[in-house]
Amino acid sequence: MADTSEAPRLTFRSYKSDYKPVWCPGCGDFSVLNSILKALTELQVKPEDTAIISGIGCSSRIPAYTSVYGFHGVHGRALALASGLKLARPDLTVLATGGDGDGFSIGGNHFMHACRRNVDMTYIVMDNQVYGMTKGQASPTTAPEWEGSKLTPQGTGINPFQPLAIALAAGANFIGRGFAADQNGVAKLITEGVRHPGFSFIQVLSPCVTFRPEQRDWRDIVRPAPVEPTSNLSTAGKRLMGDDGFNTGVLFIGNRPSYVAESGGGTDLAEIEKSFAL
Amino acid sequence: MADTSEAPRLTFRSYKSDYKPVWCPGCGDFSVLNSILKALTELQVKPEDTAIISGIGCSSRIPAYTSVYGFHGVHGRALALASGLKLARPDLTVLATGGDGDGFSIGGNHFMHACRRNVDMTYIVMDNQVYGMTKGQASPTTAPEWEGSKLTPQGTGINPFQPLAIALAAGANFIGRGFAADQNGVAKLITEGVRHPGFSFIQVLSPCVTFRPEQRDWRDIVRPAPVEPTSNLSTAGKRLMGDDGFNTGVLFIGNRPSYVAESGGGTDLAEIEKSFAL
Amino acid sequence: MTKNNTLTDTVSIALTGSGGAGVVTAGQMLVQAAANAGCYGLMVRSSGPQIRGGESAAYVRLGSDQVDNLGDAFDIMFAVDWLNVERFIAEIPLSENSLVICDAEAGDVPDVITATGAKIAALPLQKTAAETKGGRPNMVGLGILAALIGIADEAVEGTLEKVLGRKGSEAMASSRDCVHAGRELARDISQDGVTLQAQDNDAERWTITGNEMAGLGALRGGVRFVAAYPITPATEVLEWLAPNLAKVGGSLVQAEDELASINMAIGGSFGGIPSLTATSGPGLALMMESFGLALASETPVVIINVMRGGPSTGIPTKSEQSDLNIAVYGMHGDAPHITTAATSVSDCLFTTQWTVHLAEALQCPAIVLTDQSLGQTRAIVNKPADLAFIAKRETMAEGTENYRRYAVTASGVSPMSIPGMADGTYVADGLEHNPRGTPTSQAEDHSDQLDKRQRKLDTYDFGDHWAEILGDGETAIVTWGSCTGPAREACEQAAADGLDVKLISLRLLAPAQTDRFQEAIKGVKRMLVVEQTHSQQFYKYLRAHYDLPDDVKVFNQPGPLPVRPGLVHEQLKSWS
Amino acid sequence: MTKNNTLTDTVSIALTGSGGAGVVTAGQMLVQAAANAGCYGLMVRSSGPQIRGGESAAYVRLGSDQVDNLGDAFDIMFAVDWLNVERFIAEIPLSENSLVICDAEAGDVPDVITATGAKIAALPLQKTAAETKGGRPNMVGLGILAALIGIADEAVEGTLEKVLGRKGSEAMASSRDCVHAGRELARDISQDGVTLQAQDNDAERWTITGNEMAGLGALRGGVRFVAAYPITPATEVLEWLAPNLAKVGGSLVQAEDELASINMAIGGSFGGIPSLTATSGPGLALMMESFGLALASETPVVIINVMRGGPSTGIPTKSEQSDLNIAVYGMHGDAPHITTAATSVSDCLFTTQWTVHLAEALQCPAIVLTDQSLGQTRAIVNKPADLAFIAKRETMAEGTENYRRYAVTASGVSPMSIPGMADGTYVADGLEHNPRGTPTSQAEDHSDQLDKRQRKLDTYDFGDHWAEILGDGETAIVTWGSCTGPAREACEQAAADGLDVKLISLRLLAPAQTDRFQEAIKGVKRMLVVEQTHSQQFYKYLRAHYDLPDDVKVFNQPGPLPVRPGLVHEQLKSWS
Ligand SMILES: Cc1ncc(C[n+]2csc(CCOP(=O)(O)OP(=O)(O)O)c2C)c(N)n1
Ligand SMILES: Cc1ncc(C[n+]2csc(CCOP(=O)(O)OP(=O)(O)O)c2C)c(N)n1
Ligand code: SF4
Ligand code: SF4
Ligand SMILES: [Mg+2]
Ligand SMILES: [Mg+2]
Repeated sequence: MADTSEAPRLTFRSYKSDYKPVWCPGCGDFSVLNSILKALTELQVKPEDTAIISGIGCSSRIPAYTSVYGFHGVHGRALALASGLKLARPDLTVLATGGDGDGFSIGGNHFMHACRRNVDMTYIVMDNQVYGMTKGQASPTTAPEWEGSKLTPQGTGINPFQPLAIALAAGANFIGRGFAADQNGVAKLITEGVRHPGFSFIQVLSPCVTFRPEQRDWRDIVRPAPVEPTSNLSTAGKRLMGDDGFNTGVLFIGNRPSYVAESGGGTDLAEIEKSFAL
Repeated sequence: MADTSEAPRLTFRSYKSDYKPVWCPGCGDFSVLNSILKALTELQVKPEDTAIISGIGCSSRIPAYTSVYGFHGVHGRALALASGLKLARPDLTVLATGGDGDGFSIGGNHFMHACRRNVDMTYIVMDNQVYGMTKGQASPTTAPEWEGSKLTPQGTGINPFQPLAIALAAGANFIGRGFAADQNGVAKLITEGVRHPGFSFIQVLSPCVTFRPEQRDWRDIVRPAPVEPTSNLSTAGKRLMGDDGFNTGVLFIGNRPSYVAESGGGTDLAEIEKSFAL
Repeated sequence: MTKNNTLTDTVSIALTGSGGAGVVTAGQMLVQAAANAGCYGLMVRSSGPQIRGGESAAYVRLGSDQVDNLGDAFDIMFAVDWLNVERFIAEIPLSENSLVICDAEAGDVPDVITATGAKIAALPLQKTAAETKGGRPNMVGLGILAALIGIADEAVEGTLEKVLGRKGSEAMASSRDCVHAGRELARDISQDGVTLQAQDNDAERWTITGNEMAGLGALRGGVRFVAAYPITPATEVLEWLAPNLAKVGGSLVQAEDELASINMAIGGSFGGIPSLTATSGPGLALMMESFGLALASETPVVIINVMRGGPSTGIPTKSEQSDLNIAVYGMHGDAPHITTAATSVSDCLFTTQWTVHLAEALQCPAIVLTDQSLGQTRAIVNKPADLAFIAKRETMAEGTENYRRYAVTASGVSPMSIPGMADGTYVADGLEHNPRGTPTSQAEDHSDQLDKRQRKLDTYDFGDHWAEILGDGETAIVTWGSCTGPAREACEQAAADGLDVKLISLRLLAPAQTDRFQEAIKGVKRMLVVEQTHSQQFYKYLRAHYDLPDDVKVFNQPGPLPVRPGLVHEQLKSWS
Repeated sequence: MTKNNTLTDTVSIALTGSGGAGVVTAGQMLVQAAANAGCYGLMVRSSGPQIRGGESAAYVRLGSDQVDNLGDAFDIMFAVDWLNVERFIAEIPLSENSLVICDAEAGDVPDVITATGAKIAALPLQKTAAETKGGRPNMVGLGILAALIGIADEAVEGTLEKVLGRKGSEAMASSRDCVHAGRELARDISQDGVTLQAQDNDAERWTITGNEMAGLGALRGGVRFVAAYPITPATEVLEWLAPNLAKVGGSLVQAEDELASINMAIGGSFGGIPSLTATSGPGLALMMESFGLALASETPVVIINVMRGGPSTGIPTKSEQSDLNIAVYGMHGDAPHITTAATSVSDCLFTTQWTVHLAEALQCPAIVLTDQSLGQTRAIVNKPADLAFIAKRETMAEGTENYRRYAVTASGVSPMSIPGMADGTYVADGLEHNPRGTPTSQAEDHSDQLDKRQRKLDTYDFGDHWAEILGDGETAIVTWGSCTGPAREACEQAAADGLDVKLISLRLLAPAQTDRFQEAIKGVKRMLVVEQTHSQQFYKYLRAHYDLPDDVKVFNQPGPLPVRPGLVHEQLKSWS
């Protein structure tokens, strides 16, 4: 993260762009956008030293609504793009954002390997248990009995993906869950995630009011996790394997050092070329 | 699995082909091949009702050394191929096989989703913590300090992938680990895996004597897991998150029903076409 | 392509409005009502960037015979309001011959509209609707439009009943009242040449989209296993297939991504079940590695690729023909395979069914190209005839000894064994292999298998279906896919000028049909190539595989605007 | 391509043997010894299906000037034993002019060998080796071969020291003894026209493979970030780059798959660091979707694609030119981009470096095509000159107001801002966008951006590097990549017959250089197209983009056998 000590204090508006989101009125992603902007304000990173990388989906539209650098990539590849950026430019603050389809279905492999690789960046998934952008198909986190998609008219019949348990098993260094409507809570999670070294993963339950209107009821179900964050893998494993998906807060804090690409420098190319001489 | 009650008893040789493996002398995969053939003999499935599907790698060459149907697919996609086959042809006994690179690196997403989807098939990974076929690069399960690959001359610096913990978090219905040299033990695991409904995952520690000669020492380290198999997710989660990778045996047995594709049948196409009439 | 109708007797109507204004509903009802009156028609929808809501537009074209494409200009534009109308205006060609109907209270008519010189009829739409409880201006519009184009009340009534029947009598009543009020308003305005002739029509007619046609073609062709990942504008193929596959004993699986879906389909096909997936550009790109696996392992599989604007994520909701290159050339290695293209909404059925047949007969993967404009257009068409093309794979004879899966045969096709067949076990392989399927890197094996995979396609008789050929003349249009409709209409326009133009629309893009093509252009002196790409992909494809006459002109236009018949006609006119 | 040497003064030697026989080591030492004697040469290795061990072969060609390719036949074959020699024999053309040296006790000379009519010299190889403690027949062979071709003892000694020095004096001593014993054995045999002239050679010479050349080209061009996934035969590019990137302050990351590696490289490049990945056919196929992202978002990135036999997994260890199609056409949507091809082992450096420069200058993704035969051949070459091509991206001027990342400029290139630059923040997007980068589906924006992306390539001056052009004449060979060497040698053979042949080898495949090509073939009446594919991909590519003379012949041969100069020469001879 770049040093920002001498700069004048940046405000919420410094991080916001003037584009009007394409989202449906009431979409949870509006709140998540606000939380990201609040977190950046709290972090006081310079917009030009910050980048938000996303894939494809309603939620993946977020970069354009901020005033930092952004990359709206292709479906499922946000974490690979973000990893490349952070590895090549370790001085930047890098966030990745996207949806449950983007991150856990087509992007599932990068998710696991990003957790494992532990590059110092923060990944925020707006989980609405549906493919919003393509008009309402089941995602990996969709409950097996949900019959709202024409592709799976009898429900998927498949156990939902457990992002936090996978993140833990894969080696993420910071794992949290928030609820979109709790903008300050989510902002705090993001702030902590960015400050924590290594790969931070934050699942935000973010209702899709159009294809999953029943998700409005989430506000009655979510609760702060009744236990303190742990840094013990076995304890966290036990907890997250039994989790019902509605405990919010920081759920695991690891202490692995961030991965940094090998890069010594200082050698002249001509020196290197000598190895080819007869 | 097809009914085999009236057939004469099939022998080990009934499942073996006459091709000479391309493997290096001493490769653990020879033993795994034997274990698979033993398991098939024990299961008495007809060769023509059985299929082994693999990706690319030394270990993925296995199908050709058996006499059942096989598909040597492309790198990383064995589980998708196998899932399609089993979903379209639920009457067949389907095994998928491959290596740690094939299954956990390029194929990692299908691994997670196959665990989750829980189609009734058995996946055997010959884990040698290296890319054998491409002459010795680090795989996801390679220890971070291994310096044997020119691509990662200082070691990968990355925490190894925990296949069993991931399988559990992703929803596999049967999880076991064996050691190649213990041919009967592995055969038993495979037999049980095939008999257990849903997606069974068996990691076999299978030394690469060429690029990881030190893996010969595994025989001194592996041990039967000191605890009974559990079907409790939280217990298994705690156990597998703390596992050192050398406990063998059945480590988790779930009770989720297998996924079967929706397929009623019986309607005439002409009937369906009526819905288009004005 | 459908019956050769003369398209002078069509009416084109654009309906626009903000989200919730119901212009799409009104448009659909208008088409339905025209169908009830014995006519044909189609509707294309267009919407803004919003996921839900936001402004939208419906483009309707009605006719006394089948309509394959939008026309040159709109006879009538009906605007409930002016919200973001500039987003659509490029899609709505108007002229001084057009009539624009708008709400008298919707504010100033935008400059982009007045600039066209169209007649403006500002009517009290909202006000009239407000007079009925629950009344809505879109239904007033439906009444106005029905009156202007001469659709009788019963035809509209029938539609209201069909669409709103379930919603209860109150909704019915208020809509009916609005429609009648609209008819009254229409008395004060008129528009020339838009009266549709109601017909006695005994033909069984369907209302169906191109995507549904493709799904049905797959089903008719024998596909019983589908694995896919949602993507605009292909999702509706899958949405139609999911429940209907189950009804006929097949199944559809939603995969985790396109890498999985193509491999699942290959797995299903290896199991003997004709299998398919559907996608669009980005998904097709992800499938190409494994398409090669199907090709090398000779496992049939069909990909329906519904093209959208590219490159990259591009313009997901709009049409373009720019996936031609990847569909014909996008594989690594020498990769003879099948690529076909549907020439109209109806032809999505024929082409898909035929392609399933070809893939199975040749044990070869195939790509069917359609596009957003075919796939998402809803049309009134005659019920398509039953076709003889069904999946039929040459399988191993029972009792075969010493079975060789990749035997080098004269036709190039080797009988395939299917799991369950005794004595037929083999390992399908994407590594180069010998006839038994054992991996090899020997030159002889490689060339034997390369030859055989090529020979399958070279020696097969694709018959007349390789292209749609209409008319005759020294001038020819060569085109493909959704440009076929506009090109055909351009030929008719040219015929009216006295110029005979031959139309050749390629349905089979790969393998190239060199002899047939050269035969088809015998006597052709001037050739106009028509395509919807920016980089002239089709023209370059033609150059690569066929000898073209010296005088070739290319009319290429990228998406998102449809290729208009008149623009093609201009090219013909300006030739010399 | 290197200096135009006359290749009559070269010697070709094949060494074969079972695993562990050390023929590859002996071959390498032979090349090294020849280099010590002031000569040039190259070695290609070939091995059986086994991962380790198994039989293998080394093909050596030595000369007094740089050698770019294998020749028509082998002057000498040295066989330690006959294990699976039939696997290699198609790769080892022998004639009655060849000399085959084998072990007198290795059993009957195989029919495939005797059938060639070659002279056989059965010598006591094993026996001689056994006379020395630790002695091995491959070193005896080294001695025989050095003697036959006239390499002095000091040159061989130097090599032994360099290679075996570390292994201690015992290994040195026994090898030296075997070599000397070999020299003694050689007294009894002889072979005409194989004496290499030792040279005083002051040029700084390198021993290097094409893959290392490509890696060095990337480094010289300014690449400082690489993400990749191992794949044969591209891995050595990465293996060379990993430690050396770190030395110059860059880095290499092993990604989880090719989807990740291309995206990581794009991410690095977005961060302002010239970035690259390397792969082969299957991996390239997986990268194509995201290649389109780089293209649409105008983020430079370079893929080195080392071609192998296809389709699908194909023949991973053998060479072919069959990824031409996917490299030029394999993207969905209209996708103007850069594709280049290296024409020789040495040229892997030039072409890679130039391509990095082009990608950065044009903010456009690029594919460099090399192949297994260039990449894995180790050659003695003159040290390549330093080139002016370094990565230089046009970046946003400081203090720019109202920055528009995708501004529509005359050149098509828009200044790029790099994270860290204030006032330059923007969102790179693969959705179609307006100049600011905001997603749009408007026709005007789409065509503006399509035009601009095409214009970058159309207006850029690629200079003379688009092709290697040699000689003149009414007959021309048009070729590319690793066929260049054999084609050049064929021209020389034709020249000896009195036929002047112009050689045109394309280094820039996309964008097509129409004017330059037409200029280059002015006066050419007969054209021979030479390529290593089964489906004439290069010929079809040429047809698509260029006007060819009426008299065109195509010599295409799929892998795995190399294209031999003599076969090309035959084509020239048989013309009329
Ligand atoms: C390769 C590819 N496949 C499919 C798509 C179509 N697609 C776009 S967004 C999306 C799913 C989005 O779901 P999610 O990530 O949950 O985001 P949401 O819209 O729900 O926020 C899909 C399948 C695509 N753009 N690219
Ligand atoms: C798309 C693609 N990328 C890369 C490769 C190259 N490749 C072949 S096998 C392999 C790794 C094999 O490792 P693993 O699965 O562990 O098998 P092992 O050889 O160790 O048994 C790789 C990277 C390929 N064939 N295809
Ligand atoms: S469809 Fe759902 S996720 Fe997408 S913008 Fe609308 S409410 Fe949000
Ligand atoms: S390289 Fe390793 S994994 Fe491959 S065959 Fe040899 S020992 Fe086995
Ligand atoms: Mg979602
Ligand atoms: Mg391995």
